[in-house]
Amino acid sequence: MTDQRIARPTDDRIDLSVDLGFGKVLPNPLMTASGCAANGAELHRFFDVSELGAFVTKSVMADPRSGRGTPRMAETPSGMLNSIGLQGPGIAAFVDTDLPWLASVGARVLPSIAGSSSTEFAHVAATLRASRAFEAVVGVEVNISCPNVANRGLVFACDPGASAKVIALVREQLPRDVPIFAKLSPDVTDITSIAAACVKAGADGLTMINTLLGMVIDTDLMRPHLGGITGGLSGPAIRPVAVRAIWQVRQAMAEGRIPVVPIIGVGGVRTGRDALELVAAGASAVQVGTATFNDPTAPVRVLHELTDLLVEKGYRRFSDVVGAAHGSPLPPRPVPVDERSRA
Amino acid sequence: MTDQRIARPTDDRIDLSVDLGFGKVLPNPLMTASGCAANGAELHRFFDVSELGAFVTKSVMADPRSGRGTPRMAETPSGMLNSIGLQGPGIAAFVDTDLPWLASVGARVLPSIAGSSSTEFAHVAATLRASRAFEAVVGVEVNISCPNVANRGLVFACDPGASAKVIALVREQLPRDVPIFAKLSPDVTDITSIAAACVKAGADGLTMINTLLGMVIDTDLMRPHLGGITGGLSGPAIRPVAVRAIWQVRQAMAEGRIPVVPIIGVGGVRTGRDALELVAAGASAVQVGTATFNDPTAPVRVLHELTDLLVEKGYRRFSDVVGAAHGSPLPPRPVPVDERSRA
Amino acid sequence: MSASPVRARVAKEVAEVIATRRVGAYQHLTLVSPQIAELARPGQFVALAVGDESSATLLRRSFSIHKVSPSGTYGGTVEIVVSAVGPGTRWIVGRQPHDPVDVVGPLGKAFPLPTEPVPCVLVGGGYGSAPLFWLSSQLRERGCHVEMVLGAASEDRLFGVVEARRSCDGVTVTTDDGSAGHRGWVSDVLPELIDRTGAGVVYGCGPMGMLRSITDIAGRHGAVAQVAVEEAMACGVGVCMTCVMPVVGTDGQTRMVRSCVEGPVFRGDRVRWDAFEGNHARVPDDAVGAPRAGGH
Amino acid sequence: MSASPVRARVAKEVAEVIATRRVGAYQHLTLVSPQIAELARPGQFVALAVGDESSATLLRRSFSIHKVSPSGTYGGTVEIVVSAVGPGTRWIVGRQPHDPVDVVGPLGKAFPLPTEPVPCVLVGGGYGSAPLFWLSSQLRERGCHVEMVLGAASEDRLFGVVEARRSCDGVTVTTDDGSAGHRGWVSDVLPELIDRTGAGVVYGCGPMGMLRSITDIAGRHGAVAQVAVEEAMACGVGVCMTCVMPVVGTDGQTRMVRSCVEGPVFRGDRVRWDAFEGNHARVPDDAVGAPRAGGH
Ligand SMILES: Cc1cc2nc3c(=O)[nH]c(=O)nc-3n(C[C@H](O)[C@H](O)[C@H](O)COP(=O)(O)OP(=O)(O)OC[C@H]3O[C@@H](n4cnc5c(N)ncnc54)[C@H](O)[C@@H]3O)c2cc1C
Ligand SMILES: Cc1cc2nc3c(=O)[nH]c(=O)nc-3n(C[C@H](O)[C@H](O)[C@H](O)COP(=O)(O)OP(=O)(O)OC[C@H]3O[C@@H](n4cnc5c(N)ncnc54)[C@H](O)[C@@H]3O)c2cc1C
Ligand SMILES: Cc1cc2nc3c(=O)[nH]c(=O)nc-3n(C[C@H](O)[C@H](O)[C@H](O)COP(=O)(O)O)c2cc1C
Ligand SMILES: Cc1cc2nc3c(=O)[nH]c(=O)nc-3n(C[C@H](O)[C@H](O)[C@H](O)COP(=O)(O)O)c2cc1C
Ligand code: FES
Ligand code: FES
Repeated sequence: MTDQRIARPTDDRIDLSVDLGFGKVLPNPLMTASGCAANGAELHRFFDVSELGAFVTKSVMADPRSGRGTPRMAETPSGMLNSIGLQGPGIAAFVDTDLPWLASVGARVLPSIAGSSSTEFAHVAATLRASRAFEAVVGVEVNISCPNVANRGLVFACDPGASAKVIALVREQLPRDVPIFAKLSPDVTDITSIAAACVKAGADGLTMINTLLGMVIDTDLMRPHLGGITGGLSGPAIRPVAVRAIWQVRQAMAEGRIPVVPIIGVGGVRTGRDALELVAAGASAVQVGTATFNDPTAPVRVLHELTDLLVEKGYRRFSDVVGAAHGSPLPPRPVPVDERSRA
Repeated sequence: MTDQRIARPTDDRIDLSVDLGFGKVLPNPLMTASGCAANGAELHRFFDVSELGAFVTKSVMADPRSGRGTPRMAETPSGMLNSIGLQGPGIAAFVDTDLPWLASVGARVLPSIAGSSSTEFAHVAATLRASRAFEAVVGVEVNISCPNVANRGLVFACDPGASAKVIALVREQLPRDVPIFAKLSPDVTDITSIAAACVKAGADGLTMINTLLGMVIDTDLMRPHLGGITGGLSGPAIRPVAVRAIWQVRQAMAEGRIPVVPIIGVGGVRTGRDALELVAAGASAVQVGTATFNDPTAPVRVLHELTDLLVEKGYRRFSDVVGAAHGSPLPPRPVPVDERSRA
Repeated sequence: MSASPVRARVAKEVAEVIATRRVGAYQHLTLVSPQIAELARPGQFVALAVGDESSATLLRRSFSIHKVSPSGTYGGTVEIVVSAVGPGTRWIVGRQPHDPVDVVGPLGKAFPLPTEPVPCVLVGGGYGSAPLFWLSSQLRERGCHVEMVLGAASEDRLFGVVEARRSCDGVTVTTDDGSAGHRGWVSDVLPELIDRTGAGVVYGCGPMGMLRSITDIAGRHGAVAQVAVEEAMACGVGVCMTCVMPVVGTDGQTRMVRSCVEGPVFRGDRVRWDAFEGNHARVPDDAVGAPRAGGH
Repeated sequence: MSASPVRARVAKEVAEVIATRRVGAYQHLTLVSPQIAELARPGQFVALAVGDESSATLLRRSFSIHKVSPSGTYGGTVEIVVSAVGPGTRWIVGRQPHDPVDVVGPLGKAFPLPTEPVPCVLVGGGYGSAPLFWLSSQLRERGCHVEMVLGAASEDRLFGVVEARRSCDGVTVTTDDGSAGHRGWVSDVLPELIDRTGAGVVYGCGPMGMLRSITDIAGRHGAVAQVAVEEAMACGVGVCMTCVMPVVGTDGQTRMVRSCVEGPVFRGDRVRWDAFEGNHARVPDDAVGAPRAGGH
């Protein structure tokens, strides 16, 4: 199957291509983050969404969902809290309208799917596979950071067993050459154990991190600010947590505790330099979420900033930079020592 | 035993006193955060440390410790990362020099103790108890967010069993009328289970939260920025996580899943309004940490701002505000509705 | 949220502040923003970034477009009227002439204009009047008789009384404290005004409580209400789903719709006012995809 | 970290910028800061807050005090010389006259002055020369013969060549690229200078690599080195333990000491230069409380 959507890298100064596995090669590592870019049409007014390595859609569930009441957001220092509650049109409308539109503009799509039970995840995956625009799909992101109704609402991604079950069921529904990415929550004692469970259950890659559970009190009204009481914390504030999670999982891969699979980094990326932090920690691709609310062109801007930064540093291949902070491969040439550095 | 250090509240517009239990009444709820105020002398140049409800000292271990190599800090959006590695003089020097000095200026002291094994914690507590300035101690904070050498360096606070063991041993070493506070880490899947284990093992209160595990990559050198690779994330960036943790534990207390004990809130407090968020979520006292680096007068400034805010809102007793966002007790009078609020 | 490929054009530009002046309790800013000035229609809004790259304030702030001049000496300008209520608006009112401000717009749907020259009443609460003068001119160009009601807590919080007299056929002022015009609320004077003018449409912009009562009164007096709402917005461009409100669609079904792209102007009688309480809005039980008992 | 109740006085004040001007690659700012101006001595530093309350940049930035004028027309002033290298310093160099800046100081220990009138050599690398002119005046008041060496990568990164000629008995300039003075490093000219002047003390301020070589050379040529170091600081006031360096105490033991309160000036031969590598410093194995194998 030759897929028109698998474009070749275009920057001739550096090879930015990213291999997601199974022949799915993206022209560059930049993506939108699920839930921070809707399903494409809105941002397409600001830039051509097919310029991105891939477009990640808002997590979609089986049925239409209204989401939570309002207020659904609160601004926090260098970040924000949201409690959308996975509002969406349901998978039928998604494959009918959103996916074909993304295909029509030439985007490579990484649909994000969600469920309140493992069978709901499987149903959503099966419907997706059966869709007429499925050829635009370069992989599927499985958002396991949502509440498991069968287990007192405990988030799937907080439990290795529940995570593995979802991943295994989704894996069964999708063609072997479509990689699936388990999207992990940072709100766990040991993220490497969840990562290991997902990979062992069939995840071809990992997306890290989803939001941190947080809360804001409205001190005028003296009650929780959000309609949903707690919400997800995102934005630059959480970047150090994302870098750490990526680093830990990549380290566990290096030590053989987790099979080696690509990591998609997400969390607090606002600039090319921020993206490079996640890449150097081990991410093969980078998503831009909350920063898009500050700057609707952020995903492409970050792509251009990252490209320029890597070219300036003398890299010729993006893949050489992935995980570079672990010591291998080493940066290609020494960094100029300025007045501030010692010795 | 009548203790000169247990001062009476001084603001006549509002009763700010806080009861830590066992007759230990603090004149107000503001404290320094461990490791963010050294042991008093440095900040005493900026304000009288006895003005605070209590002074929390840098976590002290059995022996002198050099801490980690440098760099030990990185600035992050609205926060910072640190990897000090519990540098300190050891408990003998602490009881010899630091504690007597704090006693001499009239401070009420909440020493923070740490250990790499539960027996080290017990030894530190025993040495503290035997000290000549022990009367200045209004309680002891047990920093269980440090690595347990016996358990592959896993942080005590990540494991209910290890946490309970430390607390039980420390509790045995200290007089019954000296409350002990377990300081919890937010880096766990379920903070209420750790809180429950600590209280059941004898903790008279809880301090929440310690730093989040994070990391920064130096993109000039393409390696981890900190000498210690990972570090603790603190500052306003993490406030929503602190508010959420306090809320969850307080809620578990309301539901009878954890015995009711006072909570000391810490995490990202920079202003009186920030402090009020933690209090409304359930904190009976508030510590100011990283904000002190921005403003060395921050702990007293926050006290004054909080006081003014509460007076303005019409409160007469600080204790009425604790946990108010849970719906009970209700704010004493309706808040003026301004143009922005919706009918 | 299903994708509709055809959407109004929108621009992101770094605008220069060329004038800023105090007007009562508000600050009136003029920004050189030629692309936005070119595209905008009354009822649309702009979203301004706050601070520089090292600002802790990530989210944009939204402001109704008060006026545009598509070609001035400096290039097209966009004017806004800002009430300083928090850190973001305080930063914005602190901008000086020549300072740059990052602006996205025009956003949202404009006020729909009647196809026939029907009489209209325009009601503005506080700075909510900002977009109405421009609307009034366009309505009068179409031959509509336009009367305006301006209401606020006190005189300093009224905006544009002089401009109203210039751009409308009649002006009524109300203040809660009686410091200007009638003492009371806009809802006290509105019924009589609709009846007297025979208004077919009542346009409103202001606090939610006011919009609700405008809707009620218009309905009872045979007019259609078109109201511009103000819901907390994280992105302003339709991608975050934070700004939703329960609104009844043409199929009679209630959905949580994005007020930034499907609003901010809604037909008043489509808004599920029953779901609002203080600054919270519930999801009505009969809304599409509403949580079911035992479900999500 | 044991508490020593007697400490130098320190102030926190909101200073007004009264002058700011470009000097080569640097910005020279004059701040009205009477309390700090009153208390400061050469070698001490000030810590400036960056941005307003909604700034994402929480930590203060440290700068050597270039000069103080305890009583000027505006009240006492403090001068600093800033190299814009990142967001914090960029914000500071962007301040305009009359802007307020929040300053804490004076911080740290000053350069110790000799009790006898011995010849001294002062070595400044880049903006590291900033505190040396003031030091020079005080040394000459005590009858010391003072010579200065200014070194930088290029001419625009030299600071104070003219001022040096005024305040010292001799001045030598070096640049890496030869754009001014001798082509080369300060370490190329220092040995001859110490020998010629018979210097008893070499004072240094600049990059760590330079301070290390000053220390080596001073030691080999019979002089004591007093160096002002620059270590990343979160608080500047002694409470956070981020700014530590391995330094040998009077008891011969190495400890990780806080450069903000026990420095920034250290006797060069007390600093454990062997522990530094790039911008990292290890804890030497023989340091007090160093991690043991199998321990922490
Ligand atoms: C479509 C629209 C048009 C508007 N037009 C105007 C106008 O013409 N003039 C004017 O002064 N104000 C207008 N507002 C309100 C203005 O956007 C808010 O007052 C402003 O965002 C508050 O920011 P702050 O940082 O000062 O306050 P804070 O309360 O600190 O803001 C915190 C967060 O809440 C959001 N927020 C708070 N209040 C509001 C609100 N009322 N509406 C939306 N978001 C809010 C902010 O965007 C921010 O993300 C409009 C809002 C919308 C949605
Ligand atoms: C005692 C002392 C005296 C100093 N005197 C001067 C002076 O006179 N003129 C001058 O231009 N600079 C001086 N510096 C260096 C100056 O403090 C840094 O260049 C500045 O903090 C960098 O901030 P930034 O936001 O621009 O850069 P960034 O690199 O973005 O800063 C990020 C973080 O690292 C810290 N940091 C980065 N570089 C340094 C450094 N070299 N030293 C200390 N902290 C650093 C910052 O404080 C901040 O917390 C001095 C530093 C110290 C410790
Ligand atoms: C408003 C909002 C909605 C989100 N919705 C989803 C979602 O539907 N599915 C998902 O996997 N993650 C969702 N996320 C999480 C983001 O995809 C991302 O993992 C997180 O925000 C961290 O990245 P950031 O800091 O760049 O935003 C959402 C985040 C925000 C802010
Ligand atoms: C530099 C630094 C050192 C710290 N050292 C300790 C410590 O020794 N013991 C401890 O319990 N917490 C320590 N903490 C954590 C703080 O006490 C506090 O829990 C955390 O920083 C969150 O609060 P904040 O956001 O107000 O700083 C340290 C924090 C910082 C920033
Ligand atoms: S504000 Fe983001 S969708 Fe409306
Ligand atoms: S900078 Fe905080 S102790 Fe030195």
